[in-house]
Amino acid sequence: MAIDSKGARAVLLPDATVSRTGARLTLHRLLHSPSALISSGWLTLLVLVAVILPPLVETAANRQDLSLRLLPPFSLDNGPMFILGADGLGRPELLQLIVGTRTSLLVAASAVAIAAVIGFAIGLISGYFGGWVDEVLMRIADIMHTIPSLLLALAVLYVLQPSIANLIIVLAITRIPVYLRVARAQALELRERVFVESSRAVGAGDWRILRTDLAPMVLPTIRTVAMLEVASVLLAAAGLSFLGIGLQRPDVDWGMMVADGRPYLATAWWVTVFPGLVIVLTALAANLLSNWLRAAEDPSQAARFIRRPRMRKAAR
Amino acid sequence: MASETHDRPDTTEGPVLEVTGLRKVFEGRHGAQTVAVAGADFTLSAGECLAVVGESGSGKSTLARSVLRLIEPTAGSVVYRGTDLVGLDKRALRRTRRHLQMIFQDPYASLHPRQTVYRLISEPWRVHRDLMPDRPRDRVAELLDQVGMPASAIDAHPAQLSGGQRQRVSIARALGLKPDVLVLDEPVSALDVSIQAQVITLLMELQQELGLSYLFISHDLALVRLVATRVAVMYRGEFVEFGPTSEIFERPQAEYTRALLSASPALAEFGSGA
Amino acid sequence: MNDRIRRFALAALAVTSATALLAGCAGGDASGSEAQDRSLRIVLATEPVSLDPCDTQDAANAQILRANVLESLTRIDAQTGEVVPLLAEEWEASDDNKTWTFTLKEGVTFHDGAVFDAEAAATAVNRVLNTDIGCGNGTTDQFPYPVTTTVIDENTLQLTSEQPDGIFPLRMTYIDLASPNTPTDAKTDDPIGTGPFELGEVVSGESITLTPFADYWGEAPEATEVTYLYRTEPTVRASMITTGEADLAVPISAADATDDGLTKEYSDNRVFFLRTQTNKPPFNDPRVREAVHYAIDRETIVGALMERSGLPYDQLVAPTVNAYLEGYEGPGFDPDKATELLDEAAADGVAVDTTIELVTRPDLFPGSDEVMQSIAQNLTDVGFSVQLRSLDTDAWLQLLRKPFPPEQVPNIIAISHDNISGDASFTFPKYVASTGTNSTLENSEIDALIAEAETKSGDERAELYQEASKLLYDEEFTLVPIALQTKLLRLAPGIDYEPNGLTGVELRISDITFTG
Amino acid sequence: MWIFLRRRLLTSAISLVGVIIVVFFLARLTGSPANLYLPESATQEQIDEFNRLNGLDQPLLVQFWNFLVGAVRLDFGDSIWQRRPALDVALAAMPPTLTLAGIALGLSLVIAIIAGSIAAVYRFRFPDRAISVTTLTISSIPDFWFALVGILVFAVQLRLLPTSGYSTASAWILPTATVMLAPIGVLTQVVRGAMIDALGAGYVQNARARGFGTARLVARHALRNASLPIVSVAGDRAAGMVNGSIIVGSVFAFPGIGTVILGAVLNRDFAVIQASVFVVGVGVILVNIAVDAIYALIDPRVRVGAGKGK
Repeated sequence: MAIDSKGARAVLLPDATVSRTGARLTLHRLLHSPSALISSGWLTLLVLVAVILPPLVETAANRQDLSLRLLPPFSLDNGPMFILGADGLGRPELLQLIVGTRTSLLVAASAVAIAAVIGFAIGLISGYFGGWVDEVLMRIADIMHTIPSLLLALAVLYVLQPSIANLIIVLAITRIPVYLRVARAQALELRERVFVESSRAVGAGDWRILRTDLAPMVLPTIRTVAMLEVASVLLAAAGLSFLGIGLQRPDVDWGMMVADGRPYLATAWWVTVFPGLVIVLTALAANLLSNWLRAAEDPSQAARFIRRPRMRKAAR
Repeated sequence: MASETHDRPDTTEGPVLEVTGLRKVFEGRHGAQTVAVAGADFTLSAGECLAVVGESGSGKSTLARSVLRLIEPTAGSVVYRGTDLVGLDKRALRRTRRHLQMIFQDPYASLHPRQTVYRLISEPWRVHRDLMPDRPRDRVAELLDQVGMPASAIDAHPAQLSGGQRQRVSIARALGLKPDVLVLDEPVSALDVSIQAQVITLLMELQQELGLSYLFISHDLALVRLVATRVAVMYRGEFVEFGPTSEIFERPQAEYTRALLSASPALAEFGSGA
Repeated sequence: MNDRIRRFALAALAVTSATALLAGCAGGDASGSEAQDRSLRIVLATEPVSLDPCDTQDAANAQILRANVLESLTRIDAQTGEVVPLLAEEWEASDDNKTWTFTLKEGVTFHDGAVFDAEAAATAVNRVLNTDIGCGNGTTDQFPYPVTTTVIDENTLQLTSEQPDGIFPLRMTYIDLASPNTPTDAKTDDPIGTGPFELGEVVSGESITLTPFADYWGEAPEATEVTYLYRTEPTVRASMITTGEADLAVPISAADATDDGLTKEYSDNRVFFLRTQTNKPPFNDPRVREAVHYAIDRETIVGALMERSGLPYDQLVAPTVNAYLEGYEGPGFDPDKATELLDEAAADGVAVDTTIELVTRPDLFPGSDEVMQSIAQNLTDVGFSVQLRSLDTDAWLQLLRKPFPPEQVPNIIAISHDNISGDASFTFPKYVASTGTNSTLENSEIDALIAEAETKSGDERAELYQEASKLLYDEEFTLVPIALQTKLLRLAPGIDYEPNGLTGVELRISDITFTG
Repeated sequence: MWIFLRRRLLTSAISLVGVIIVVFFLARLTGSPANLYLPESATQEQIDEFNRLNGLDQPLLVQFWNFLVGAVRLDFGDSIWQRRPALDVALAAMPPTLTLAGIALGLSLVIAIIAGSIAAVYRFRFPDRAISVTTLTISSIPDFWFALVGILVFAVQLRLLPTSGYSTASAWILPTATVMLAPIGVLTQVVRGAMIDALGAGYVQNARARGFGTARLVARHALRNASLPIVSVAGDRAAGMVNGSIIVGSVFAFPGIGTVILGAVLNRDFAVIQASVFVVGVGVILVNIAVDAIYALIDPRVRVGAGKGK
């Protein structure tokens, strides 16, 4: 047998075609999943609406006209903005929804982002360093997990004033433990991996290992969880509105619209059903997208999207 | 077959690495202690390939990691060209350790799955900034060529590479730091047999080209006979036999070594073939 | 508008006589219906916080025990507003209105068998007024002056107020008399009174059951058992009538009202008004306060949003309260006038563009959030810079009560105030007098009128309060009345009950009849 | 095992102490019960008197010390409103809460296991998609909205169920369904994922090769293997059900701990807030320990302690 040290030169595996970059690959996969495509389409639409429309319609949205109180939907008699009817103060439901979209998305996205970043960072550190650092951080996480979010919400909103920013703070604080646990569990497992040892062998310090080795591995999971959490946060914000400690007028979000419309559940269904429907659709879209992301990240399911000629099992 | 290598003359210019009384004891849950390395003494000269053989669980890998202080030794010293690694603070350790690099057993696990080959090989330079070449990409291509990889692999992810290719990338990554000593922890045992030979050949070529010293950890006696200048036989954390390769294979002293040799069908085959 | 109020009051009276008739008939064939199990299920908004006989004044605690389990020396006739005897047969005042002598009803026993006599009554009164157990009844609000008790004989009790008190018998409606066996050093969960019902099973968080008291001194009510349930959501309460889970739901929200005659309105003399912060700019200028009056479109807001639960209103007290000004009409809705007044004030250097907070709380009354949003829009429309703040009740109370922190943003606070007893002394000293804990006003003329009224009784007293009202409405504009509130309750078919001014605190089972 | 348990209890106790300390100060940030307890027109003197009677006039640290001294003996003080030991108030609410959470979680698990298994077996095909979309939609409904609409539809329109209450079995249906909304989506997804992994495992494939039917395969082999992640997520959800029960309590008048906490927070009944959080905390700890124990039971390979990080 001829041993040629350069023997491997020609045998790069067939799918080593590296021309397809990550982003394009994702797009390609997306196009092959109708539910993910529709979900991201819906979310994109919402973002566009939230960014573009509210400044244009805000005044009209908040204009009360008691003569149009509880105007039923699907009639153009009072102009297209009343197509979804009017609420208890005669404000156009459609425009309220549009303004609410901005608030709801802002609240959900910011709360999720803040919680994810903090939980991710603390979880990584906790899991990687272990020992007393981990003990302390996990005990703090336990504490945050056990404190009733209602009490926290009331305390924050009592000391500070109810505002979008404070609502975001409350929601973010209560959701941190979710990411913290996920990140910690992964870091705990990852720090034992050989590639971490390999990094240490080439001289990388702890922070560098955290940054370049662990973070990129945990990030996809955090991203998946974050999408899932968008739904939870939307629902949590709505729950706070229901209990009367959410946002305050003139700010408006979807949850508040549902909560405000509850006296009319039996008489004017549209006041709660439209915002409720938007919450459900958005939460569903976020959930589906999260599922899809998870599947796309998971090598055992990724086959579905990239159609490899064959699957290789890690030799162990 | 390049079967003469084990007779390669000793090119010692004084030891590169001196390991004295190296000991590693693991603390169990209830104060129970497991002695993984009972106290290893050896020197490694420039250009030499010292093999440590033994069954799995004999403490070879712990020894390899203790030498690099990837795990903290319980006692002993590891002196690299006059510097004892054991006493160094983190920063100095990292600076010194770049001269001693390690190749891990499982190339599927030792390469970060989300980094490209370029990133993997250039990463060490980001730690040791003084080693960062002016044109890192060219240097990575050079290193790839040196380990027998096509330049086109530079943007590949490990998942797109075969086991042998990955191990080559690991080697290139270590070479990028211009080390004197490579600690090879079962570098080919995770690979297909045909690929094993390619990688071993590469390692031996590199040793000659670059004058590297190898601490070669293996359970594969045939391989050890092929590559090593000296052999240490390890059993339950202790060196039971230590000497030049030919001596160990031809006149094994310790009972354990004999048992080990007779239990190796590959070696019997190899021996008969020679 | 006044017409509507009068009509409302007349309707209440007309219904009264009908109720009396019905009650009479029902009483007649009570024996015949005894075989039937006439149990009642009443759904309330909240569970009583306390079952102690001395905490029954708090609206949350009141509807179950008062008049059913516990009785007082006197009671208010819901229809006439007069104070009439209950456990007292009659009473007599000394010339200086300080000493009041009550003659007690005979043959009355408590549920635990204790005999009701002057000694027992004195013990009960003292438990409420002279112990340190923190009674909700008998606060300085209700009893501004210390009271001492003297037992004259078995059936005569003398009560002495430290200061002259023209409405002492009215104040006695606040004291529910508990059995002398009730502990006097601690609160109790076992209220033992003289009423037609005894406290039955209490399942915390779920229900309270009342069972008839066999030895009741008066006429036995029709119901043989009463179960109280609690549901926070108004919609749920109303739904329970529809589904037959309850026979009476109180209160329900306007959105759940039906027009089948089973939804009934009642007033607890409650007025919804706004209080401007008279002690702070820009509200220290009367023109700015007057502008607030003109800015709010009461007719539209109350008509559209409060529907059957309110009437647009111009005064601080309900028509049955003695400070009510017959024929008075307020400034009315005139946004142009409001803007004009603001411009005028601004021209004189008043900072009318200061941001003011419009303070409310979510549970002020059902639907109050929407009403407040409408008011905020009205105020903004005439040129105020308004920020609506819906606060937690605790935070709201801190802004309502003195002391007002100097750094506080000028505000307009929404208040819903009831005055069941019909005497202005339960409203004016608190909200109008400069010493009032909830008052931002300082007007020595009004203060003097109120102080004088406190010592008088009858028409004299009423006139003094009415004079104070006039000054308040025509010169000060501090308080901005919005609506006379009515509450709604819903009955199941087969149940009849005519609510009255006291229903909010006293739901007499004896007034409930079975028609089915 | 016992050492593990001891350690576990110790660290849990530390968390619990931390929680009640945080809650102590957090609650006091929300004001004082004096305003709410006294009539609207109460004077400052009356408020001061109330605070003195209830020990709220003392410096915060003194109050805190008194609280700690009591808490050590499990004495959280008396409820200001109910005038009985706060711990009794909290404990009385636990049986309904635990029953509701138990039933809801059990049912969610049954549904999730059936739906998730079907989805895993037919993965990427129609049943999988239908199940995913359905369960996720269910989990995306705001719970209070579902509760109110549920009452209108099932109680008022159809007259099938009572609106509220908890003394009859049928009254539990809507509250249970409401509490089940949130966990069902996650649990189904977890079951599905775990089952896909388990079905792909070597020995299951062997079994399949030996001719085991899919249903038997799923029930006997895959499920057992998939149970670890399911148990851990279910445990997490069990802890989260307290929050759900606040909504259920407020809509259906369900007398659970959620209702108690809501009432105590709104009324500033500090002692009850503290006792309730303590009781909930103990509950969460017990659930977590139970999860670990179940772990060990299901899979002896899992060395307790090295397992799930808590």
